[in-house]
Amino acid sequence: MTVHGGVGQSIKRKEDARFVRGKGNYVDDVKLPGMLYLDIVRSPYAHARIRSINIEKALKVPGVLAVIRGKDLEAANLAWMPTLMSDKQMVLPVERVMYQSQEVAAVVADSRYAAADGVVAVEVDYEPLPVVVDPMKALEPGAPILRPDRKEQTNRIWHWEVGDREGTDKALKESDVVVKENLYIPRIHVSSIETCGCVASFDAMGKLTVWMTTQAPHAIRTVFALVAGLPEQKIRIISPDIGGGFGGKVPVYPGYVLAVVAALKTGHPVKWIEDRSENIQADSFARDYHISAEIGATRDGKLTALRVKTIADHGYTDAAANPSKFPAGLFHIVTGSYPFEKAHVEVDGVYTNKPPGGIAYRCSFRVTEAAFTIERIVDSLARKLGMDPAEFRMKNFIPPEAFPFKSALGWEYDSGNYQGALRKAMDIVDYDALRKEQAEKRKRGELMGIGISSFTEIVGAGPSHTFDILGLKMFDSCEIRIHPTGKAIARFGTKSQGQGHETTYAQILAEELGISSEDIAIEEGDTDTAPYGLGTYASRSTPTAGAAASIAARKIRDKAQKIAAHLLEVSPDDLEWKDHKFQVKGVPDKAKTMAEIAFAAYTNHPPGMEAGLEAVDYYDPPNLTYPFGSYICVVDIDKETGEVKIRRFVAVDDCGTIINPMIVEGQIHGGLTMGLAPALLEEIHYDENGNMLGGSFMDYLLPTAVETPKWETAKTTTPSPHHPIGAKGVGESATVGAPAAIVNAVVDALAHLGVTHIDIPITPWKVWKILHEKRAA
Amino acid sequence: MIPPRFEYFAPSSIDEAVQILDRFGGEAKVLAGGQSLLPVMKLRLAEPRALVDINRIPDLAHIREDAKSLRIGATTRTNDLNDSELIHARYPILSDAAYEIADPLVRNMGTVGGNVSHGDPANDLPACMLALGAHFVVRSPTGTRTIPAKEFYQDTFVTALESNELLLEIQIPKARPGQGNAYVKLEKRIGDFPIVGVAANLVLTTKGTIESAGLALTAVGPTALKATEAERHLVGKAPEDDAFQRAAELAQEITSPVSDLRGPAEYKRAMVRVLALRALHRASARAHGGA
Amino acid sequence: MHFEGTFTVRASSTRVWSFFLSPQEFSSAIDDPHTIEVVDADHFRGTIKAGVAFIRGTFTWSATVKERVPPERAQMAVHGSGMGSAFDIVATLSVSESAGLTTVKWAADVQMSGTIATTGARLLQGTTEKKTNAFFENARKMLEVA
Amino acid sequence: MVLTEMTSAGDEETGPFMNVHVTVNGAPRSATVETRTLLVHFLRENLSLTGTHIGCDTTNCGACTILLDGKAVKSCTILAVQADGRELRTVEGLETDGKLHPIQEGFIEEHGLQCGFCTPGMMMCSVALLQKNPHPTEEQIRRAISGNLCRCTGYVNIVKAIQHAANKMAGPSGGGRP
Repeated sequence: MTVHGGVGQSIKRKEDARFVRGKGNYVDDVKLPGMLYLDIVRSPYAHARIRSINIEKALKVPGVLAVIRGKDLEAANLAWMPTLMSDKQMVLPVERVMYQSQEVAAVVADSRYAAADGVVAVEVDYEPLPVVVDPMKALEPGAPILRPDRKEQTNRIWHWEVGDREGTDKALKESDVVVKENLYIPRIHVSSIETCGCVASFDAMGKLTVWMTTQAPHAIRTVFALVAGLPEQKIRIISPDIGGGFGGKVPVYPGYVLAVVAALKTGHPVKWIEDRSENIQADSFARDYHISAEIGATRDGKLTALRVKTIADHGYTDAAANPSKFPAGLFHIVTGSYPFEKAHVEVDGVYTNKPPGGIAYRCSFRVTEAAFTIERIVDSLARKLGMDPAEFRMKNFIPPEAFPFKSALGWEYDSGNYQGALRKAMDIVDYDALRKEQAEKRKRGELMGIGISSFTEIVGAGPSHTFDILGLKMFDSCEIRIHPTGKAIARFGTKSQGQGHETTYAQILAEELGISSEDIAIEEGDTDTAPYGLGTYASRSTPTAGAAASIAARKIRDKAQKIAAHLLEVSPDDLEWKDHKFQVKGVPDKAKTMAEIAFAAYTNHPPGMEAGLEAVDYYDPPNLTYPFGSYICVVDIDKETGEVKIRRFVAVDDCGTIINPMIVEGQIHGGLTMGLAPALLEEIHYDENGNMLGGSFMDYLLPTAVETPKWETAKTTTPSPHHPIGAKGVGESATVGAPAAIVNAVVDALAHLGVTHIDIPITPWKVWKILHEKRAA
Repeated sequence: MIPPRFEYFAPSSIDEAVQILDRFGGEAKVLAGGQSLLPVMKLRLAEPRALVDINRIPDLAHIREDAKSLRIGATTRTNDLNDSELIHARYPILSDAAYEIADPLVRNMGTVGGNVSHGDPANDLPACMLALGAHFVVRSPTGTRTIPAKEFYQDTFVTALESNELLLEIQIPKARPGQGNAYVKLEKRIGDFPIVGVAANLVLTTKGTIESAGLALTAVGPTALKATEAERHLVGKAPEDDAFQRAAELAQEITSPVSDLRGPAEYKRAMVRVLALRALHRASARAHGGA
Repeated sequence: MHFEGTFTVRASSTRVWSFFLSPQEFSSAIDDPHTIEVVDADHFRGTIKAGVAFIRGTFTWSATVKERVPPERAQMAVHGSGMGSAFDIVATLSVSESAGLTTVKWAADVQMSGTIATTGARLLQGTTEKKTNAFFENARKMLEVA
Repeated sequence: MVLTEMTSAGDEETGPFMNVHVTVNGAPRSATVETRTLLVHFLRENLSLTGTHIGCDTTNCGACTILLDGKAVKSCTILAVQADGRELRTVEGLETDGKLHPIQEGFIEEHGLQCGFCTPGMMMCSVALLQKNPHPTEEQIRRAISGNLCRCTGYVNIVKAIQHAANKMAGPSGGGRP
């Protein structure tokens, strides 16, 4: 017997009822009596000394009530705030601006319009300073030191390495074949369609409530308490409906802090909503990794060793959102789906005059950078060996029987069947027929390419022995209350930004508790009511909070079993949980449903037992989870214009046990599109003066329905052995896996011309230039 | 992003509109579709003292053909070109262009007059107008005059339109038998500003040679460019690849593209040739009765 | 952005040199509506309504004479801000006279920052170049007439 | 904390203002606003219709899409005064008498939304499409929504949602024309 809305069912989403009616409640929809608006003056310079800020004219603008400057904050020790990586970031500058569009002052007014007028009227006198745009130049001797406040007088923020350096060097030296590629993964921006913002309000008792676009409300509360010195019980963070996050709503931006300061200063609620230009130009970026990778193999095509060196451009401060112990995130998953004997990775973080960041872009802490690197260079190696890229992967994959598998860089992969996923993708796309077609087309001078990416992800951070953010361990939580009538409410430490938690968490609970998912309300995002958790990013909700849901439900079942035994007048040991109810072993019609048990918990609970039916679990995962997949992309190239068209894209994903197939497929569609975006379209450019070029949707081009192909999806299922229901997480897999498949396809189309790599985004003119030069040659 | 303050006028007649424009002496801006103007104002890169909304003036939105011309009213929405059977059947160059201007929602507001007179070298319709030999009928407080498209585009955002003049109508020579035309453009992504666009218009004699030719280019100079030498080369030739190749080369020669987020200059120049060939071949096919 | 040019006028080098160092004179070669105020011999400031067609805004500007070697060389730095943007220009002048004709070699390094550079990159280079050229062409004509 | 002094009220003129009368979702509404007020702010702030969203400010994303006299337009790039005397339809007007519009059903049934932020604009654009073209091909649908950006769904299910609505609106006999 199945329970309605249990695990594995494609039930429709609960949250849709309000969204399709336009009744979602996003931050900008919050309207409080007497609310004021805050708008921000931003620097035109990427690096400059502030000589003066004149606010006289701004204060005369009708409706403007106050202007906040760095020196005003300095007096309250709020001019700087710590970043999640224990660096420091300006809320407002006192002395220097460090990137174009940095916050310089904040204007508070009685309307959005007046605040914008006030911003224009603030006069700032700057003295331009030398700008450092290129991270390589930042490391050269004599480069201006961007952060003289640090003890180390260098633009190198940190150096981090892992693996066996000498062993790797030796193994590469001894390899029959070694391939090296320099891969630049450019700076991009998550650009959720809702920008960031907040409404900050103090009540008469001095309690601060902030409605905020945040993926991690609890952590934000603690950060606010530590930074502003407010007592934590007097801070309430509410993350209402969030219009997409993708990592961009993890950090604390200066605007949030300014709104709180302004609310304190004026005694009114204050709303700050950034516009799209501010969002792209000032909020955290993703990627910006300059990677050099070398890979070795024996002559017969067996992988030997991998060496990766990377320069990471972090802007003027390290405001990445990574677990504390990992300044380069989980980049050392870079050995991917292959059993290297030896590997070594080193990363140098560098300061430049650019906005800070280093957040994910729908991925788990630099996993995309890693998957792209390995899947790109494996392709190059296969080509050098004269082997088909599919055959080469099949030959080298970690075999299914090797799991749990310890990688050369120290991770323990939980489960996998890489051959199975690739085989399935090849069958769906009819790989052999495509290769035949390609050979024929090549004879006719037509360009088509087939690209494979067989990625392994690492998500669900993470086990407390290794994972924390600012010391906060990366557990997550679920609290369940079963009401007397057998309905339930459950609250979580995570926060959905579109992933459908209200539906999928209810499905886990329905399965565990035998209550229809329709009868289970799910709440997240209010720190006054939800249990503490680290939030939703890095595909961690299902592996952590989803697991907490199972464990908390099982705690409830333990108590329910005793109540059922009491009601049935048997020993608890005589009962079994079967068909979503407790029944006397071997006597199916002697049973109690959860509804009956819940009623008894409040009306007829056993003597000596506490009344009620509630449980909470803070789940500390024993390991991370390792979703994987194999993608095959087919492209056609216009020889004259260099335009790349994706003809087909087949994605076979394995995320372990699937809670809601419909939602999983939706997540993969979205993830694939955010994989296509950086592969073909998105890139943030700077000119030599540090101006971000094209900092709006006029120039920063997100894929539309026209460029996006009709994704073809399929699955294999290899449950995680350590997750209570075997689920692994899926929100980001496709973003991680897709870029390499697309680039591999384009390179494959041009390989006969000697092309081994093209940096993303692959624009028509990059392809044209290659074709043009080859034709000319 | 919030626009600055301005006075707003919604005149109900052409005369009233041009009087207001005249009164503000260059400090007023005509608001037609607003799809280019309002974003610039929201960025506070333009701060006109007054906006003159011409959408309430009757009969400025029309598409009709008379004995001599196709006449398109200034506030005709770009999408109306798409929806017009007349345009599809007889002036496909305009539906080619209109189909890919910005996006369908912008095209519901954006006007043909605005696209034509904004003076942005990346707008698509100016090249079409140059290729078709259009004339623009404009009104000022002192009267009406007609400006040929080839004299209209002076520099980036600078046109022959005086600050007290209002564009009323675009007049395009009536389509003739043996005429075919096409607009071809290359974009980084749909809805983006073009990398390059090429408009081609051919009229063939009954013997099948080219009687007259129009060829014009988008986004490769300070304004849309009329490729006069290329046009001249085509006249009298057979509408075939040889002639088109040379015309495409001649078109390349008049360009001065800049390197930007939409590609390096050398790419744009190369694409002028590729697109010119495609546009000419398509125009020729249409002149021969093809689609 | 770097622009440079050379022109020759029928005027003495002293005349030419002093034209470019005189705020009243050089400012008359600026097409866009502007004001100018002399702070001292080496410092001027004012406002300018600059732009192209309707894309136009008011900038406050200040100029500093960095080098004056009459009647041969001069260098001036101009800084302006407005429209969410800033501009910084370093203009260098080199003047030489021969047989009643004066040759002027000029160079201007122009740096745009902020909104205009960010959103207007598509049109910036051409416009700036035209304005710079127009200024020196106006100056040439004025010197020629004078 | 010492912050800069607050001013009480500005001494300069504001405005100019205009009274704007519109019909929204069948009901007459009016408000006096500055002439520069954007239609999207008029809807969200003066009329409290917050289902219409703001995503980009530059007429690119379509989160602010509404129907103006039946045509889908981007309300962030239209002045409220331009809408004076005209008819507007927003996401709040799709449901009638407690019954969801087929497009709303389509988005639920086909999982055409995730975060929901682009959804109202996407649906309004779709409604206009289906009014004009009751049986769009997939290519026509993709073209029609090319001015509406979605960051979550990858569009595949949005296309299906629109097809779902098209079939439903065509009725039992007319649905599914190729």
